[in-house]
Amino acid sequence: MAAVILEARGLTRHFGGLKAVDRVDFDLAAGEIHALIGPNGAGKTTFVSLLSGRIEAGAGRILFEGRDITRLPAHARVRRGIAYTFQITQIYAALSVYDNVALAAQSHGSHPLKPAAMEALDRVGLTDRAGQIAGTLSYGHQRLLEVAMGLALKPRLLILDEPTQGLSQGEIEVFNGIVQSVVPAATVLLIEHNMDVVMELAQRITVLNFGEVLATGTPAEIRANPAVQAAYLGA
Amino acid sequence: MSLGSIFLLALLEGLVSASVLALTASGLSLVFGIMRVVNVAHGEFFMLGAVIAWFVSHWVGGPPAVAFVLALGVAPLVVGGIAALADTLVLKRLNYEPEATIVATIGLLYILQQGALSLFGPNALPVPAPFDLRLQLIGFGYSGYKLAVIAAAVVILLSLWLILTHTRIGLVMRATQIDRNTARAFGINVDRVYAMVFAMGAGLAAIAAVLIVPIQQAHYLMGADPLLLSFSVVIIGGLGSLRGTVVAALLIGMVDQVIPIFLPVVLPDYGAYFTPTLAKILATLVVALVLVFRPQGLFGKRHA
Amino acid sequence: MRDMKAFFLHLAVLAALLAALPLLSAYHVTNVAKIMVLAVYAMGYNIAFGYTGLLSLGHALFFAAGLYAAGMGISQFGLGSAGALVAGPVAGGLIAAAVGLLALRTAGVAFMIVTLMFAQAGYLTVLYFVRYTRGDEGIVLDRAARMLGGVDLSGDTPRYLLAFALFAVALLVNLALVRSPFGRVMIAMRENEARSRMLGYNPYTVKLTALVVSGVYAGAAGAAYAVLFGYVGASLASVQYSILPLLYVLLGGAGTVLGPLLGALLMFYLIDYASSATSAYQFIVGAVLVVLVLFAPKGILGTLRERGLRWLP
Amino acid sequence: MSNKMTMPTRRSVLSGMAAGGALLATGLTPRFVQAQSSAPIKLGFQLHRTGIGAAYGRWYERTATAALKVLNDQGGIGGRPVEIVFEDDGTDPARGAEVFGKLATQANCDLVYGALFSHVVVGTAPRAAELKVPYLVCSEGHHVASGMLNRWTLQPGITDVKSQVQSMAPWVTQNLGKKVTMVFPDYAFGHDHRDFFTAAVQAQGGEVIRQIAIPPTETSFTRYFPQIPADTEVLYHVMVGPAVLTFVKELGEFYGTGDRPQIFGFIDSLEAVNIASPGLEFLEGTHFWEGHNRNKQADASEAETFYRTAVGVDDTGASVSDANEVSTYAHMFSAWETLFTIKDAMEAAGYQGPADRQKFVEALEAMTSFAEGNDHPQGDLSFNGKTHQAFGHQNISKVEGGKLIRVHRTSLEDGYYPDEVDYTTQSF
Repeated sequence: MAAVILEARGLTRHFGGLKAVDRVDFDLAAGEIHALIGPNGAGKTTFVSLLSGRIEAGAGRILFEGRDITRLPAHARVRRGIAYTFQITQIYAALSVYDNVALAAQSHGSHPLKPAAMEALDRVGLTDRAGQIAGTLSYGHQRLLEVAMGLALKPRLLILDEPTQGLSQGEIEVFNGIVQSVVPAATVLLIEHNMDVVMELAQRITVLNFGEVLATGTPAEIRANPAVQAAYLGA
Repeated sequence: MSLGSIFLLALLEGLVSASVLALTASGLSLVFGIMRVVNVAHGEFFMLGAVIAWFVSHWVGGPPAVAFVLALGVAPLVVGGIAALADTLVLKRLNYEPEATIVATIGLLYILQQGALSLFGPNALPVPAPFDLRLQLIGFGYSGYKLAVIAAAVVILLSLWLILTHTRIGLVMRATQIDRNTARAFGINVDRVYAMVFAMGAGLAAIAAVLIVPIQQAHYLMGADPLLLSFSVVIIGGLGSLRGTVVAALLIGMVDQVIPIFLPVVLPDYGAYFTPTLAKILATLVVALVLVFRPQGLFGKRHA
Repeated sequence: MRDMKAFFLHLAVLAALLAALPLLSAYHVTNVAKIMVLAVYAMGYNIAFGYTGLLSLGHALFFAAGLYAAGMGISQFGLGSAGALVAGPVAGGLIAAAVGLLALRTAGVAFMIVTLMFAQAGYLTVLYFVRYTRGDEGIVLDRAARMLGGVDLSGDTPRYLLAFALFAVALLVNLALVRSPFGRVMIAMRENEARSRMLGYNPYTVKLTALVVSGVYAGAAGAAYAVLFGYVGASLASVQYSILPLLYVLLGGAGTVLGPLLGALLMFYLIDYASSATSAYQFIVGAVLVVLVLFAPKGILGTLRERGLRWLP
Repeated sequence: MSNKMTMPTRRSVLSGMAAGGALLATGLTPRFVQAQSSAPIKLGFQLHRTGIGAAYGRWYERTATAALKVLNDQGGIGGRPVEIVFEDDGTDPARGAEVFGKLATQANCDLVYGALFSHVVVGTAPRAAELKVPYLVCSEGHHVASGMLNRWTLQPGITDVKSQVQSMAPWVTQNLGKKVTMVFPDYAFGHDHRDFFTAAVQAQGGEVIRQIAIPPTETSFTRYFPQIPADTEVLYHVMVGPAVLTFVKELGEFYGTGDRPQIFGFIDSLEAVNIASPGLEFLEGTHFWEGHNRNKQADASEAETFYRTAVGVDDTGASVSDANEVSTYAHMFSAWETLFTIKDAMEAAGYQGPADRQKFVEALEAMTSFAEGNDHPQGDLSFNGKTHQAFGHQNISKVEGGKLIRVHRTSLEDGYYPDEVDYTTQSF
C-alpha cells in the first residue's frame, strides 16, 4: 500500500445529542480514489467537513502529509493542498467562468495566471465558455466548473461532495474521466450516492453509518460485507 | 439625597425608559424577526406616533384623558397604515432584499421627517398627560403618570405575547417567519402577513411614542435616539426573540439610567473626567463589544 | 482591449474634471472641489461595501479620524498641511484596522450595527474632548497653516487642483486595485464568502485589508477636507456622514469605480437645487432614494453595466 | 461716474420692488432717490429652516422679512431697494459654508447675515474670509470676540455669551444666592456658560459648587438631578434644542412640592415654548435671562411696540395668528437690528457694490454705538470694532402669574471685558 496522505484518529463531532461523527479512524492512501458511502444522515458530509476544516472537530485529530492539521482553519488547509467542492454548487454566479477558475488558480499561486486557469477549464471542457457569466451556465456545466475550480487549486487531496448529483449519464461519463485523470498525482475522496460511479472509480470504499465506520475495503470486499449489505446495500 | 432615594429614583427612571424602549424595540424585533427587514425608518414611526398624539390632543377638546385615549387608538392605526402602504408600495417590490430595503427605509426616513416638519413644524410641542398626579417620594417628587407608563407597557407587551403565541394570527406569523415559501404553499397570503407585521411593528413604536409624549414632547427629530437604542436592544436581546428584546430593554434602560446617577455618587472625585458623556461612550462601546463577542445576542442561541 | 477601454474612460473623466476648472464659476469650483473630496471618501466606502460586501454604517469614524488627525495636528501640534495630509490617511487606516479587528468577527446586520456603535462612540469622543476639539462648534484652521509649498490652499484654484490631484490618485489606485488579483478576491468575498474560504482565502484578513484600504481613503478625504475647507467639527463625525457615502455609492452604482463620483455629484446638486427650490428638499432626497432603489437598484453605472457596458470596472 | 456699476435690468428692479413687500399695492411707493444705481442691494440670509435650529429659523425669517419691509418702506439703503435671499443651511456647518458660497457667488449677494447656531457660524466663517464677503452673524457665541474667526465676520446685532453671563453674575449672587450649581449641555456652548459664569461668580465672592454637563444626545434628564448638592442656593440652567421643555418639566417634577433652591435659567431653555405649558407651573417665582423681554413690559417703548406689531407678535410673545406658536423672542431681534446696522454701515461706507465690501467692514468697525429706536428696539448697544462684537443690555425676568416680568436690566458696562483680539490689525 502506498504512503498514507491523510489519517484521522478518533475524529468526533456531536451536535447536541446527535453523534454526527463518532470516534472515526480513517486512512487515505496517496494517489487513490477513495469513496465514502452510507445512508442519508450517516455523517458523510460532516466527516468531510471536519477533514476540510469547514466544521471544527469536537475530539480526535487529523494528520495531513504527516502534519497535524486538526486546529488549522479551512482556508489554511486549502493552502496545504486540501480542496473541497461543495455538495450544492457554490460558484460565483455573478462572475465570469474565467474569473471563477482564476480565483482558484491564483490562490494556488499559479503564475502566469491565465494559462493555469485555462488549463483547468480545458480539463473539464469549458474553455469556450470562459467569458460567460457563471450563473448563466447549465446545471451540469456549473458542476463541472466547480470541479475545475478544485483542479485549478492543484490540490494534493481533492474532496468531492456528491459531484454527480443531478448530472446526465453523458455528463457523468465525462466526470468519471476527469476524476481518473487526477490520480495518482493527487488523491481523491469522493462522497457518492451513485453506486455505478463508486464502483467504477473507487479503489477503496469506506462505509459510514450513524457516524461510525462500518467497513473499509475494496469494492469487492464492501460488496461482500454482510454488515454493509444489512445496513445499506440490501436496503 | 440619601443613597436609598437615589436608588429608588434610578430604579423608577430605568423602568420608565425600559418600558418605552421595550415597546419600540419589540416592533423593530418583530419586523426583523419575521421579515428580515432592517427598518431604518422605525424611529420615524415612533416620531409620527408622538406627532399624531399632539394633533389629536390639539383638535379634541375636553379633558386630556379623552384625547390621550383617542390618540392611543388613532396613532398606531394611522402609523400602521402608513407602514403597510410603504411595505406594499416599496419593500414588497424590492423583494425584501436587505441592502435595498435599508436604502429604501433611509429614503422613507427622510420623507417622513420632512412630512412632519412641513405639517407639524419645527417646535417641540407638549401633550398633556391624561392625569396629573405628582407623588412626593422620600427626597424627590415623581410623576404618577410615569408609573402608569410602566404599567401600560407591561399590559401591551403581554397582549403582544398572547397574540403571537395563542392566536391564529400569531401562528400564521410564526409560520411565515420559519419559511415563507412553505407558508405560501399552505395557503397563507404572505404579502398580507408582511404588510400586517410591518404595520404592527410601526404601530408598536407609535404606541410607545404616545405613552412617552406627555413626558417628552413631540418633535420632528425625536426619532433618532429610539432608533439607535432599539437597534442595540434588538441585537443584544437576540434577533427576533420577544423575550430577549424585553430583557435587553430592561438591561439597557437600567444601565442607561443607573450609571449616570450612581457614578458621580460613587466616584465624586473623578466627576470632572467621568462626565455623563464618557458614560455614554462606554455604554456604546459595551453594546458594540457584546455584539462582537456574542453576535447571537446575550439571550440568543448560537446557530450551528 | 477591455482594460484599455476602461482605462481611457477614466482618463477621460479626469481630463474632463481638469478641463472644467476654467469653465466653472467660483461657486461651482468650490462645489466640485468638495465633491471630489467626498467622492474619494465614497470610493473608500465603495471598496469596503461595493467590492467586498461590507455594509458599514460607521465610516464617519474613519473620515473623522483623518479630519481630526489633520485638524488637531495643525491646531495643536503645529503640523503643516503636508504633514496633515499624511497624518489623515494614516489615522484613517489605523482606526479602520482597530475597528475591523473587532467588528469583522461579525457579519451582515450585526456588522452594520457594530460599526454604527463604534462611530457613535467616536462622535461622542469628539464631544468629550471639547477642550481641544471645541466639540460640535468645531475649530477653524488658521489660514496661514493651510499652505502647501507656498500656495494658499484656501484659494479656489489651488484648492480645486489639490482636490483633483487627490481624486486622480485615488481613482487610478482604485482602478488598479479592482483590476488586481486582490481586487478579484475582494469581489469573491462579496459574492460568496464560504466558497472563497474553500479556495484558500482567509475571509478575515481579506476583509480587514479591504477595510483598512477603505479607511485610508476615508482618512485621506477627511484630511483633505480639513486642509482645503478649514473647518473641523463634530457634525462631520456624525452618523449622517456615515450614510452619505452609502447614498453616493448606491446612487452611482456599488462596485463601480466611477459610481462614487457620479453619486456624489448628483446627490450634491440634487440637494443644492432642491433646497433653493423648496424648503421640503429632504422630501425630494427621500423620494429620489426610494425611486432609485425601486427602479435602478444597482445604481446608475451598475444598471448601465448590466445593460451592455460589461467592461465597466 | 459710475462705470463700475452694471446697468440694472428691468427684471432685477422688479424683483427688488417685489421684495419691498406690498409697496405698489398700498400705493405708498417710496422714492428710491437719486442713487447712482437703483439696482437692489442683495443680502443673503443663512437660514436654519431645517435641522435642530428650525424653531429659531422660522422666526428669524419672519423677523428679517418684517425688518426688510420697514427698511424698504423707508427708502432702502442709500436710496436703493433691498432684497433678502433666504437659503436653508439645515443648521449644518458644512452646508452652511456651501450656502454662504451660493449666496455670495451665485445669487451675488453683497453680504450674508443671519446665522444663529455657533457651529454653523464657525463652519462658515472661513468661507467668508476666502470669498472676502462680509458675514454678519446673530449667534451670541463668543467665537467672534474670542478672536477665533476673521476680519470678515462680525456680530453687531447681539451680545456674546461671555458678556451676557458676566453681566448676570452680580445680580444672581447678590439676590439669589452664592452657592451655585450649573446644569448645561456638554458641548462648546454649554462650556462657555460654565467657564465664564464660574469665573464671574467667583469674582463676586460666590462659588459654583457643582457643574453638571449633560450629553447633547440626551432626551431625558431626571437621572442627573440627584447630583445637585443639597446645599445649592441657586440652580443655574441653560439648555438648547428640542429637549429643553422636557428638561424644565422634569426639573419641576423632581423638586415636586419639596424644598428647592432658587432657579435661574437662560431663556434658551424655553425659547419657542409656551411658559403656560402643562407641567411648567413650578417655574412660577423663578428667574430667567432674557435678551429681549418676551412679555411686553409695562414700560415698553414705542419702538418695542412698533417692532412687535411689525413682526406679528402679541404681548405674550406668541404669533398674532396662532397663540400656540411662541416666538424665539429673546434672540430674534438680532435678525432685525443687524439689518439696520447693515444699512447704517453701508451708507457710512458709501457702499456701491461688491467692490466696496472692504469699505463696508471698515465702516462698521468704525462704529461705536447704536441708539435705541425703531432700528434697535431691544435697546442701545455699544460696538467694539476691534473685537467685532456688540454689547447690549441684558434683562433678568421673574415668572409672575405665568408672565416674565423684568426685575433687572444690566448696564452696558456690566458686560464689558478686556479685548481678546484686534481684528482691525488683520489683513483682509
